[in-house]
Amino acid sequence: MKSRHKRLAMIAGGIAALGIASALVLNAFRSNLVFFFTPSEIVANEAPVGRSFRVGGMVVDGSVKRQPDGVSVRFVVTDTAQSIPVVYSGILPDLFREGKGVVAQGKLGQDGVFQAEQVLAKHDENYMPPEAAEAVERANKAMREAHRSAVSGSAEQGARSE
Amino acid sequence: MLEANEISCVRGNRKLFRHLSFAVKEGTALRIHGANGAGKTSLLRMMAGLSPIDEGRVTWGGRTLAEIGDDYSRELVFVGHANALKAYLTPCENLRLGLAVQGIAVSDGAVRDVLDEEGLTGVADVPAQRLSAGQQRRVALARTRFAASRKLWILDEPFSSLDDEAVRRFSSRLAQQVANGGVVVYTTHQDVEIDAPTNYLELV
Amino acid sequence: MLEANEISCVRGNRKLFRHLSFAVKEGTALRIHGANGAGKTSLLRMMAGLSPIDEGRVTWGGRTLAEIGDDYSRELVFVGHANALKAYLTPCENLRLGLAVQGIAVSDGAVRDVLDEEGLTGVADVPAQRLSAGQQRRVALARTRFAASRKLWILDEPFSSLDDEAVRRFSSRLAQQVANGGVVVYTTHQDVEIDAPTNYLELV
Amino acid sequence: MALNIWKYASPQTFFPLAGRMIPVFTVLAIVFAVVGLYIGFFVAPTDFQQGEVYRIIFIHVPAAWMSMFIYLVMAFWAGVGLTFNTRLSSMMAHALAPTGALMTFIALWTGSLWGKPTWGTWWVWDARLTSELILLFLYVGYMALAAAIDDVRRADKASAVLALVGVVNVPIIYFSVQWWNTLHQGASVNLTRAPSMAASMLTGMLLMALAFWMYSIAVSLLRVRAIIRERERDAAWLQDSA
Amino acid sequence: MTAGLRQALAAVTWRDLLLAVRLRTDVLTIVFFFAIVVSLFPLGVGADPVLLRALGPGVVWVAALLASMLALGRLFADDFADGTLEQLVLAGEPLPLLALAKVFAHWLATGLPLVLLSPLLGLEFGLDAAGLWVLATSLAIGTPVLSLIGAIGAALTLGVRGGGALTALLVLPLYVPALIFGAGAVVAAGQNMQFGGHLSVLGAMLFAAIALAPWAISAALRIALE
Amino acid sequence: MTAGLRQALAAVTWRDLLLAVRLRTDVLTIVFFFAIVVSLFPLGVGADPVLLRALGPGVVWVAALLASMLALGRLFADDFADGTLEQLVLAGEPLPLLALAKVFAHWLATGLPLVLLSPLLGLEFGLDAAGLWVLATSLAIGTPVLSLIGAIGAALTLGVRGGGALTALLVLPLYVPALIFGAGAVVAAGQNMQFGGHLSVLGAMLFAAIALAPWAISAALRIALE
Ligand code: HEM
Ligand SMILES: Nc1ncnc2c1ncn2[C@@H]1O[C@H](COP(=O)(O)OP(=O)(O)OP(=O)(O)O)[C@@H](O)[C@H]1O
Ligand SMILES: Nc1ncnc2c1ncn2[C@@H]1O[C@H](COP(=O)(O)OP(=O)(O)OP(=O)(O)O)[C@@H](O)[C@H]1O
Ligand SMILES: [Mg+2]
Ligand SMILES: [Mg+2]
Repeated sequence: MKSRHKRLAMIAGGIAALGIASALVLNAFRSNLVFFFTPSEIVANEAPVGRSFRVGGMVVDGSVKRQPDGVSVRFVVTDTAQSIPVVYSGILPDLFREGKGVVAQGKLGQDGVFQAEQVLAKHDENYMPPEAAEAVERANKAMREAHRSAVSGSAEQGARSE
Repeated sequence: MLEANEISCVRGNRKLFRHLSFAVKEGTALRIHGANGAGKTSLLRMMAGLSPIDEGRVTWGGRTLAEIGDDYSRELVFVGHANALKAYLTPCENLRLGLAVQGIAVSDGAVRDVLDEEGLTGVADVPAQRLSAGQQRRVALARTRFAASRKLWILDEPFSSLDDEAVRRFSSRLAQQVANGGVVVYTTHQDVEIDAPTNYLELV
Repeated sequence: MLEANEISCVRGNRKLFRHLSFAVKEGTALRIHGANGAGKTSLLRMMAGLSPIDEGRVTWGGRTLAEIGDDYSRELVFVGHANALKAYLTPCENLRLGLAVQGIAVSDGAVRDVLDEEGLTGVADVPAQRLSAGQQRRVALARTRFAASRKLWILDEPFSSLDDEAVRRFSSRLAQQVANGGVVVYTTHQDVEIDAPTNYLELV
Repeated sequence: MALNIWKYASPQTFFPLAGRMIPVFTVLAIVFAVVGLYIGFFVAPTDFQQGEVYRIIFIHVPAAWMSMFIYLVMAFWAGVGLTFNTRLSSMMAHALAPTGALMTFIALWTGSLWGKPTWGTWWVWDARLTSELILLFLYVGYMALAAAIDDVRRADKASAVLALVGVVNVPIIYFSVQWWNTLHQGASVNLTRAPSMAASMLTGMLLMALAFWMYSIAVSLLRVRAIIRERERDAAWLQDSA
Repeated sequence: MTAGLRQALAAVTWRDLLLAVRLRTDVLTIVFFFAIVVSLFPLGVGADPVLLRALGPGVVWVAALLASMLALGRLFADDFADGTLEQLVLAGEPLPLLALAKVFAHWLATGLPLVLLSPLLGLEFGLDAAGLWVLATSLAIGTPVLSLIGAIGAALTLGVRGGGALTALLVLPLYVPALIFGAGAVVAAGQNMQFGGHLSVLGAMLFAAIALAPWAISAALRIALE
Repeated sequence: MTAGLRQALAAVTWRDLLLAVRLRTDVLTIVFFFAIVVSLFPLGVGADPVLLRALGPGVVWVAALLASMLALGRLFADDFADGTLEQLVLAGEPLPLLALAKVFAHWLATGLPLVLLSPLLGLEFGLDAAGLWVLATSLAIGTPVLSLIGAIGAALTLGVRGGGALTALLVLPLYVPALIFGAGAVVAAGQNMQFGGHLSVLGAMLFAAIALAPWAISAALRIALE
């Protein structure tokens, strides 16, 4: 074999290896790679017990309650299909609002209540003045109502687009 | 056979040589002369394909080194200032594995025979690290014993550290290689002449 | 002045030399001959106090090396196979700091003058790493220029890699040092003679 | 820009050209920055969810974009220098690195400044943030390697190999928010769909991005000139003495 | 594959393995370092068992990463200093493949022992059987990735002063993804969760590294010799 | 102290500092290595803030230990390879003092920057002001100890074929107390407890090391040259 042929063979081998690599990556994206769970997954017992992980979802409207001790708060996080109660004691971020995205890090208690050590606000990629936001919100609400009656909740969808 | 065409070499801010051209035919040797720091080592490394040739070109059998690619190395024996011995392997292992990497398969027996002839009988199984400077050089040069079929030998100060007898032995081997149609390019500061048609190149 | 008394040297399972005795007087040189691997380097390192002397004894001015201790080093210049240059310092810095470590204070100007005389003008401020083999050897030998007052010079193959002119220059410096009452012990495989009263020691 | 450089591939001819280009890009950078900042801080409305804090966007996003873009350009020039042995390309790559590192640092810094009020934390170890931090380390590694090798040609080539190896990181940064669920928001500006951003906000942000871009070109050219001056001085010195 | 190439690859691998056997204490040092770093943590952090169980995968992986980085020092430096590297470049066979053979030998000598030792060290942190198994598997896939990436750094810093630390600076950022997915797999296994995805990504990295790293290594080696 | 000795010590120190300055990237590299290793841990261990706060002191100390160990690799190796070490031994001045000067220069170049950087890295793990201050102080006392002990190891590994494992065996047990008391002081400060005792012990180690290590180093250097 001439050195040129060897080089070609090597390149072919390299490309084959890269092909395998891509296949493996595609395979991997079918599973959860970060310790981030939606309420649906937690309800389906897919989340770890006794270890710290993250929950992501939307804070349910009207669910935020200061606890009697004055420091902790209790609220419910939903992915529109399922929801999970969360307790947290500490300072909430400014952007923590009902109806908005949130990411909480902590452990799931035996009682099914998520004990958060850290609560982070997650916002979406929309930037607009408040007036526009209101208009959009009104439109969305109408849409969501329609949607909810049509499809009875696809958990993944909810989590990803929140 | 080996031709250099208008090559130049710059190191740091020094131009070592400029527009250097020469040709070596089959069956001749080229001895490169020059004071310390003249650029002999730099030139040899360029011809071996180790350093890039920024200006001008070097050809072997009419094709540039880049065109020939890896196949050029298979016509070449290069012995540099460094001996290319692994300190913790014995001369025997060093030779056998070193040659195998270069695509030359040799048996253990053949290697031992050659080491005997090179006066290294007693130390064939001592880690190379323990050998004296001259013994190490002998092992490095012993590689050439298995490479008679390779056309081009490039040797940087092959005789350094060798004692008189070893110098005599190796220089007559070089003469023989040239007589068989090889091309030998070498430098040395020592007063050794090879008994073969020789061109001289003086670097200043 | 320097005397060896019945010293032996064993390396691995080889006895390099046994019951070796010799004496070198002030104002003479000792040249050690021997084939590759005969034990020249080993002997020089023993005399410099770098390797322990297992059998027999070496004395300087009548006292053994152990008795003299560190003061022995202050009468000594040793140049081994290695050049003792820091690759990233320039020849100028290498010389000045290297000499200071040995207790010899020299000015930058003096160093530059010497480098000029050794033909290293252009590279006095280039990292030593970049110098050619011979240029590096020259810098290593330039240390001796500031050590004329030291009585004992031990040199292992000082002429290796040097070009003819440098060999001539350094061998006449050795002759001068001997003429001034110094003791020079050296080895070389090259065909160089020092113009000074010389004893020969043949290791076999 | 690429065309110009091919034509002016030798340092000698590029040097004066760069000298003439610098003022142009400097002026452009200033103009875009002034207009962009004006729009950003006086014209663009308050955001419906973040309020005023969101205005960090006018620094953060341009810096984040440039940090990735400069890396790609740097790797490109490094690769050209490696394969075609053109001196100027390697110099371009070296000149870009500090600016790229600066942009990365600004993105990280403004990002965490922004994260505190919005997310509620300075830092989380998620994919976007981590890969951006790796980008900073790659820039630093590139510069350290180039500086550690005293032979210029070797330094050029060795650092080029590193720059090319590091390219895999850039798509990871960019797509990390899609591939993994992270705190960092997804793209607001996307070529495949309409921007999810009010027009005046978007205008301000794009103008600032242009300003950062022009600035990067200007300082890189300045640095290329410095590099050329330093490397060619040796040649001039050689000609004088030879 | 031609006979000459096969023979050259075998010789390269065999020579390095022979040297590793000759210098077995070097290999032991790496393993020892790995064990010590892992065991230092409980000392530096305190002995809370819950804390330790949470730390385990991360610490073992970080230690493996540091050990494999430490081992890089020897990969090309000796060959560079003694002239063997010149002869390798002049072997007349494709340098990327020869480099791959060297990395393979290096991994056999310094990576594999870490893999074999890891379950023992995992025990120190109270990992369960499944966790230990996944730890070893993730390291078995991950350490070759580390060796391949590290070899690029080692080759780039040949002959450069500050070699060791500079290598670390170049290589550690590139190690990060392997670390995240490797340790992630073990953590997932510890929670009885899917870890296949993590291992898939590691595997992808391995194949990508095999495809790409040899070219970078061989380019870097040639540059070092210029 | 004679003039000759003073001059020799100054020359040894100055030469090594000059070498460090010649390639200032060297120092930067050690510092970056330190920073990167510290930042790796959160990646391997996970982002749990409570866990991170507990880890902080231990991680920073272990990273400093590794960085200073990595930096030691070349302390004598270059001198050994290029023949400078022979000349040092033949300097005619007490070798323990010359060795001490070398270690001092080495610490100035590679240890001190770690000390100065440590508060910044401590911030990453959420240490408070008192913790940061104690962290820096403990490293300021501790890193010279590491350098001195490490230098013994560096000297022993020269030449001796299997030096590696022996060194690790010899040096690491001596590193461990420094780690325990160093990290311990920081942990204590974090809990508003007395940390003076820990620092005193560290100080005692420093003086003991200054008194004893130079002899061990110089003996090891002589053995290496034989
Ligand atoms: C240290 C923390 C942060 C880092 C390292 C970081 C990094 C980046 C990077 C690399 C990009 C460019 C990639 C892209 O265009 O998609 C980016 C874009 C962006 N970032 Fe960040 N970021 C950080 C924090 C934040 C925070 C806290 C916010 C807002 C609350 C934010 C908002 C944005 C926005 C709006 C974009 C533009 C997205 C687009 O339109 O493409 N970032 N960031
Ligand atoms: N960065 C640099 N700056 C200045 N000069 C340099 C630089 N790098 C190399 N050089 C010079 O290039 C030359 C290289 O010479 P080379 O090693 O080829 O010489 P040589 O003819 O083999 O000498 P010797 O007979 O001593 O072996 C030396 O003169 C050296 O000083
Ligand atoms: N462990 C060992 N086993 C066997 N032989 C050994 C061992 N260590 C050293 N030797 C031998 O000891 C000798 C040392 O020789 P030395 O270096 O003193 O020779 P030299 O006379 O300086 O030779 P040269 O002219 O080649 O420099 C060599 O012959 C070497 O093979
Ligand atoms: Mg030469
Ligand atoms: Mg000798």
